[in-house]
Amino acid sequence: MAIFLQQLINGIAQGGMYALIALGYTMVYGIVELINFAHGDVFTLGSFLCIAILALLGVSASGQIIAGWQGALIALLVVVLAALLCGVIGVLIERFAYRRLRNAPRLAPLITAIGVSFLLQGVMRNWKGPSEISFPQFLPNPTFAFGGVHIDLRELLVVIVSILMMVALQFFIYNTKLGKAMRASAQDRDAASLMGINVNTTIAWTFFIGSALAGVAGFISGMYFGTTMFTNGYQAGLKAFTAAVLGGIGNIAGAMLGGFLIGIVEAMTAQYISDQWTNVVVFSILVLILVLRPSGLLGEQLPEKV
Amino acid sequence: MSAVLSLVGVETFYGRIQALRGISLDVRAGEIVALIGGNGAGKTTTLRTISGLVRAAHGRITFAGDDITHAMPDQIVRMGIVQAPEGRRIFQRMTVLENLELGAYARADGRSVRGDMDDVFALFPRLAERRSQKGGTLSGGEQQMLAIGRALMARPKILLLDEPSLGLSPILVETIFHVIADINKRGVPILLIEQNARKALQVAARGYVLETGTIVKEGTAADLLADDDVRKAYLGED
Amino acid sequence: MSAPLLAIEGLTKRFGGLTAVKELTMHVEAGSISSLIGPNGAGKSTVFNVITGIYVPTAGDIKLGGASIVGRKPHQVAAAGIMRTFQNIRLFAFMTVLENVMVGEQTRMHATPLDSALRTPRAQREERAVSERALELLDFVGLSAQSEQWARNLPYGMQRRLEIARALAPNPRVLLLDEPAAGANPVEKRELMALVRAIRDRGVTVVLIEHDMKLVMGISDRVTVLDYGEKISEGDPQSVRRDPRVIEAYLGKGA
Amino acid sequence: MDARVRLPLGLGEVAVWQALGLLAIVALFALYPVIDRNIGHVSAVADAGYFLLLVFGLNIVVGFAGLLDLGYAAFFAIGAYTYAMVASTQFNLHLNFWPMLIGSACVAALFGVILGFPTLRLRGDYLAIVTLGFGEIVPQVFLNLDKYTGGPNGISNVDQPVFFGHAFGFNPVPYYYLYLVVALISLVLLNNLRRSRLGRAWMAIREDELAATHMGVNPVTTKLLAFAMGASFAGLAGCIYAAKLTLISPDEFNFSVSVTILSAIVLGGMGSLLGAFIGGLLLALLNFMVLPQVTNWTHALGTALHNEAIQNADLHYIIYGLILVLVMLFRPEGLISNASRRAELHHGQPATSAAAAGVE
Amino acid sequence: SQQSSQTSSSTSTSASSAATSAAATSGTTSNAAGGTVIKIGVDLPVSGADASIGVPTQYGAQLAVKQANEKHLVPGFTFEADVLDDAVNGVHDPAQGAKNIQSFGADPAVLGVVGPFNSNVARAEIPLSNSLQLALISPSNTNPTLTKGPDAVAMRKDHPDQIAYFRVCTTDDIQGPAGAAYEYTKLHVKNAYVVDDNETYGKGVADQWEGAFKKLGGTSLGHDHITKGQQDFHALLTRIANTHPDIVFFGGNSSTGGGLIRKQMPDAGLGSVIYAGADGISDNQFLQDAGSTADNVYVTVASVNAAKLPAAAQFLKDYQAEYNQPVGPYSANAYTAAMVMIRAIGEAVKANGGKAPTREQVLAQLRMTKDFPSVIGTFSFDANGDTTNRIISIYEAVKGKWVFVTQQNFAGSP
Ligand SMILES: Nc1ncnc2c1ncn2[C@@H]1O[C@H](COP(=O)(O)OP(=O)(O)OP(=O)(O)O)[C@@H](O)[C@H]1O
Ligand SMILES: Nc1ncnc2c1ncn2[C@@H]1O[C@H](COP(=O)(O)OP(=O)(O)OP(=O)(O)O)[C@@H](O)[C@H]1O
Ligand SMILES: [Mg+2]
Ligand SMILES: [Mg+2]
Repeated sequence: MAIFLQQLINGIAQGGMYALIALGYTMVYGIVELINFAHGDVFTLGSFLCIAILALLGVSASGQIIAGWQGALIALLVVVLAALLCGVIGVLIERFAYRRLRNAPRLAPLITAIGVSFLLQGVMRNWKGPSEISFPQFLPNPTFAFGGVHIDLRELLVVIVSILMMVALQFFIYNTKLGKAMRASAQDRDAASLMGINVNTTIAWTFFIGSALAGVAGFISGMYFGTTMFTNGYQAGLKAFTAAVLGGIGNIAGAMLGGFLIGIVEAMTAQYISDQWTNVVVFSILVLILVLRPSGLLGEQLPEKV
Repeated sequence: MSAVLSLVGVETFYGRIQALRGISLDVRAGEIVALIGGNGAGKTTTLRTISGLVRAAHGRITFAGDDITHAMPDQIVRMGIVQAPEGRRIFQRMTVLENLELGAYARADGRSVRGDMDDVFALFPRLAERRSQKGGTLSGGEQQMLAIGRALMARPKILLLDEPSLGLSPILVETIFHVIADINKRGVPILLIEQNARKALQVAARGYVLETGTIVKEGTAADLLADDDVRKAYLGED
Repeated sequence: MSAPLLAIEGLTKRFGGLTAVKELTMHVEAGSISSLIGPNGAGKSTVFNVITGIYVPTAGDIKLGGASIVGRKPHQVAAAGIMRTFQNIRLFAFMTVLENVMVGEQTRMHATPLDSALRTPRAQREERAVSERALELLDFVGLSAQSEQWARNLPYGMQRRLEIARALAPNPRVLLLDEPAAGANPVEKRELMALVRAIRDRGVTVVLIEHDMKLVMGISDRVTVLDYGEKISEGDPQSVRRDPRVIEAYLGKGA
Repeated sequence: MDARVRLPLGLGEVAVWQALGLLAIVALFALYPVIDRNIGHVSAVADAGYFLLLVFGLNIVVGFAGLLDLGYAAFFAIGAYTYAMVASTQFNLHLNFWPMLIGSACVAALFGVILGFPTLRLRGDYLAIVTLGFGEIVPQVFLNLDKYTGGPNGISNVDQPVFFGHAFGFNPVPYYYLYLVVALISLVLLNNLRRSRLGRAWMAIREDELAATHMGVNPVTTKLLAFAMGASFAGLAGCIYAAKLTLISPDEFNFSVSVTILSAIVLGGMGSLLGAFIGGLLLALLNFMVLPQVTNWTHALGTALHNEAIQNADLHYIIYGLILVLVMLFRPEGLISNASRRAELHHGQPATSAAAAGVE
Repeated sequence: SQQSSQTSSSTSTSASSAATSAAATSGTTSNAAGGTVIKIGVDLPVSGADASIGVPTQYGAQLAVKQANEKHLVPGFTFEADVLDDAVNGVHDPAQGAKNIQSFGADPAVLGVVGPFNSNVARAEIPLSNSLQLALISPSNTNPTLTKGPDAVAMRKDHPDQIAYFRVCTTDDIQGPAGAAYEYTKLHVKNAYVVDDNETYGKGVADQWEGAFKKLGGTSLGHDHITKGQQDFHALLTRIANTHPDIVFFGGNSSTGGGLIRKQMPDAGLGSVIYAGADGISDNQFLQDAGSTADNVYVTVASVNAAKLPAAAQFLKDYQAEYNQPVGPYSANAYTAAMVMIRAIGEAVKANGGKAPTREQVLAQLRMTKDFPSVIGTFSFDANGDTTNRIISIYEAVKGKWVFVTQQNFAGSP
């Protein structure tokens, strides 16, 4: 039982990671119906930027621990800066790589997204080299044990941040004017502009928020794993994207649910089957769920009305 | 009376296809202007050009003295030029209520939105019954009502209507034309596109006839109703 | 009286709590033009959607030539001989006008994928026959000059006619037209009336949803009126037009 | 400019300049191994052959039928493993190459149907993600079932073809001509298909599935045929690939392979056969010949200049990414496409928003 | 290389036509090259993620070529390193490797190739190099099946008796058991959990280690394979922790998770458990990734302790001076591979009366390599093309550094 609970915690922590990235995916997808393949790389870039910002602040990978409010302050500063930078980068990507293609055939922006993904990977590769790079572990990481089960601060952080982000995003999309503008732009851009919505600005905001979330995820992931690498965004992005689809693309809570589900399935597979089958099991469950619910777990299924 | 909205020599292209070949028209304060013409004449394109959804390649569009030729669609809406577009274009995955709320998106006065919504429901009781149904599952006519209601929610300074009676039952067609007259009585000028040219010219003060991107006739509604060519081509009389 | 070609018996369709169609019974005689009218949201399109297999009826039966077609998939309904047009035009936008019509002939064709890939003489013969017939149909609806254009580039009125040609392609027994005259001006409406009559004269039974009373009254052999999903009146155009319930719910005093 | 010629084999009508270009290209292809005596280059160009077959196959699924498949490499893997398992020391079966060419195509097609089945109800990007899932599952299964597939080692010593007593060996030239012949035959068959009953059914499904079914198109068989036929090309490609390399291993069939094939289709022009051909060829040459050189050049340059930054630079990803982005930005409809479509795409708003999507 | 074309075309195998078409151009090429340039092909993954290990390896080979020229090791000839990348889209690719060998084969000036790095690339290249009779010396392939057993024989089907593939590092059937023996007997661990990266090398060495460990009397509590690209090992480690091992053995590379697993072990309560691996994690990358957890870690390296050889010290200095960075784990091997190649070419030139030798002549010399003194120790090639230098060194990670523990010579073992 303890082992099951422990794996559940492992799964939820890893799932929270996926969920955080998935939120950005689902957000962008929900608004522009684009599988933003570059999103995973923006996430990795977020980690890279955090490392650079920490270096500027004099925090290096040497393993020094900065406890108390100072550590918290630094963490906050780094997260905010990384989120802002990633947000801006997201906006730039949209402006230069996607905007021109809004009315192009659907697959054209998909291919530019893949191109941008390669481009970002190339930039990161040349910036920090081709191997794993260390992420400074400057926060203390106390462990809390309950019975045979333990959870540490980093794991708590992942879960709490991802849930907070989801709630905030959900509130934002459904209860603010900009959120409504986003949903309207998602469904019919021309009609949205006829409502007085500035579609370009709205989409730019979407990318800003989605990419800023990737920046936050980049920080959390760096703290959690302690390393990062220029190709990390690929695998993480893939899983996050799967999470988003599993939950129902465009659905914020769904992305969250999908992320946790995948994380838990991975952990349970590693425990009760074998680590090498995790991807097979995850994707098989994905297929199964989509066969039963073609619009994902929480995705709304609009009946065809003709 | 001076023109509120005026188009001078407007030309619009879709790629290499020229849809408008130099359109000049005016809508003056407080009047209903009908725009009639056959399929593909360029009526819709004219409205899309005014709203900034497509760009005029040549010519000038002014509203209340301001040049809006190069303004963005959302700016144009904020100035009070509101359109109920062809094909309804309602937000499919949003409820009737949300659609109406979005109609009021550009309005600064948030307070009176509720009241206006009640007015719309009074106009189209059917919408009230369907208020939390998703737009995409409404019947064709219900969607049309929603599109018009949504435009009214913006409290337009000028209203552009693209075939508002399309797909409506005979009773509702009557209602719609009453609504159009009502709105106009409150001082809102209206540019109206209708296939039902007779009805349109009956409520309108003036009209323009569009053929293949050019205005071939203009005049008072009464003159046009009496015009032989118009009667033959658009009123279906022999 | 001969058995009706298309018989709708006690049809009910509910969407969640909403009953869109309620115990509708409607018989369509072979070779007739029938109209289905009623206020917006009365359930007319829903009836078409149930007939063509988009929705499974909540209750009731639909028979074509005596055989029930309930539960069949849309393509099976098409193969059985019922074709339709859509209230919101649904053409194959990036296919040519001719190809659009040729898609309509799917159910009449026999070429196997292997025939097609190898262009066997049989496949070539069939292909030629089908395209000739498609051209003939385009000529029939007055679109032969546009046959090589992309469907999406046609003006609205032509798109409507193309939809009709496409639906006629397999020589259906029944043609369902959902508001074919929407967006047409009076002149075009008159042309459309002539077209619908000509279709009937080709031996196709027509069921029409339409809000234009002049058109409906002008060409229908029989009119059925729905309101809130229920049949409130039925009969020849004259009697329906005078039915006070119809006037109140649908036509209005002005009509 | 406007003069047009009718091509043989039912390939349709093209402008004179296009026909001349085509002729020159065909001649170039026929003579290439004679012109370029570098066996490595010939080998790379021959490998463009398997890539082209993959592009043709995926073009059926994505270009013709509009089903976005992000895991197409799975069928390539299935084709390659099929041949490698029955024509090597793995089970000591050593079946003959030529019947297995068809055999691999059939096995892949069968899997096309099996994997296509669960996707039938799925729309748009849900379909994409499920296929992507298959693309992840299949190589992983080959990797994990090491008793049958050699696991991470893959299967080596795959038999090479013998043509009327003439062994292909490691010489890329016969493979080159084999690919050329298969590709040309495919091109003709595909062109026939595209303008047939089935081809129109695919396109109708692509444009509007609901309307298509009401016109009598059976969505199930139509889609499954697209998956099966698309997969069969991957099976062919996999079989020749395994024979030419004499080795297969599970990591050659990853997502980036699927993505590269897809990019080639979109780059060339969705749904256009000529586009698929050109896009496939260009991307294959870029990936197999040009980009592998780029790294060497930068390294050499850096070493020559004693500049560590240049020496350690890796422009591979950057160049590849830029090419994808720029081509799409300036030719969103692909290199080869219908002129009328291009005009609209750059300007007007589509009449219905769904119509804008190549894939719904 | 005139003669090279003759011998090539005289081979009656299936490769003959390939070789012939290459030979047809060889006359002009070799004249244009002046007959004095001899190329040594270098085939390694030098882009993408593999570059971190591929590029320093490439530099090792290039340094050898440079020094050979400076020292005029083969009078009358200058050497050139011709580098080809075998990575496609950033991942080492067997097909690309095969193409590269064919490219080298078509260039008559290329008399031998240093490479490849990865075992699956080797599988694609060995049959080709054998068919073309073009010498191939790998700096890093340790998978035993490449040279031994039925698989290896099948790969040499064109010239079964004429070995063309060599390697300067010993094989995992030596390395794995050597590590197992050390850890079992010296570290007194009895219960092991084995993890590998499910790649040719990683799984191979893990299997060898596990087999030997069990033979010695140890218990294997489990053997898991991780998934490519995996970053989170908490679930796996929780499962491992539940079996209470004394040692976790990892078969794989730092780039496939070697350091990350170690780093996450304390999270699962495995912080004090011994961690062991082979040469794949014997690099600085591992130390960096594992950070403060890089303690209690033991690795085997399939070569002598370079610090004990004066030649090696000089090599390290030269490398640092030339490339301004520390050597990679396989730089010295690549350097050695190129040097042994150059030596063989030199001998072949001598045997050929000062004229450029054929590839066969170079191969003949390589097969005869005996007691070659190199920066990784003195070695010969055995009948399979394997090095006789079967010295395994054991290193321990101490305070962020690899510290040499011991070394053992397995010469004479099978
Ligand atoms: N997105 C587009 N791309 C290309 N051509 C277009 C586009 N939209 C409209 N057109 C063309 O422009 C011309 C004018 O079309 P428009 O829609 O303005 O006509 P309309 O008068 O509104 O016709 P209708 O009565 O059918 O609504 C037509 O020839 C039409 O085919
Ligand atoms: N899929 C659905 N889900 C929920 N409600 C639906 C659905 N389809 C139709 N309805 C509702 O059922 C009722 C009947 O719709 P239907 O489209 O059949 O009307 P109609 O008679 O064709 O009207 P119109 O003349 O306006 O086209 C409407 O009130 C509509 O909102
Ligand atoms: Mg219009
Ligand atoms: Mg309807």
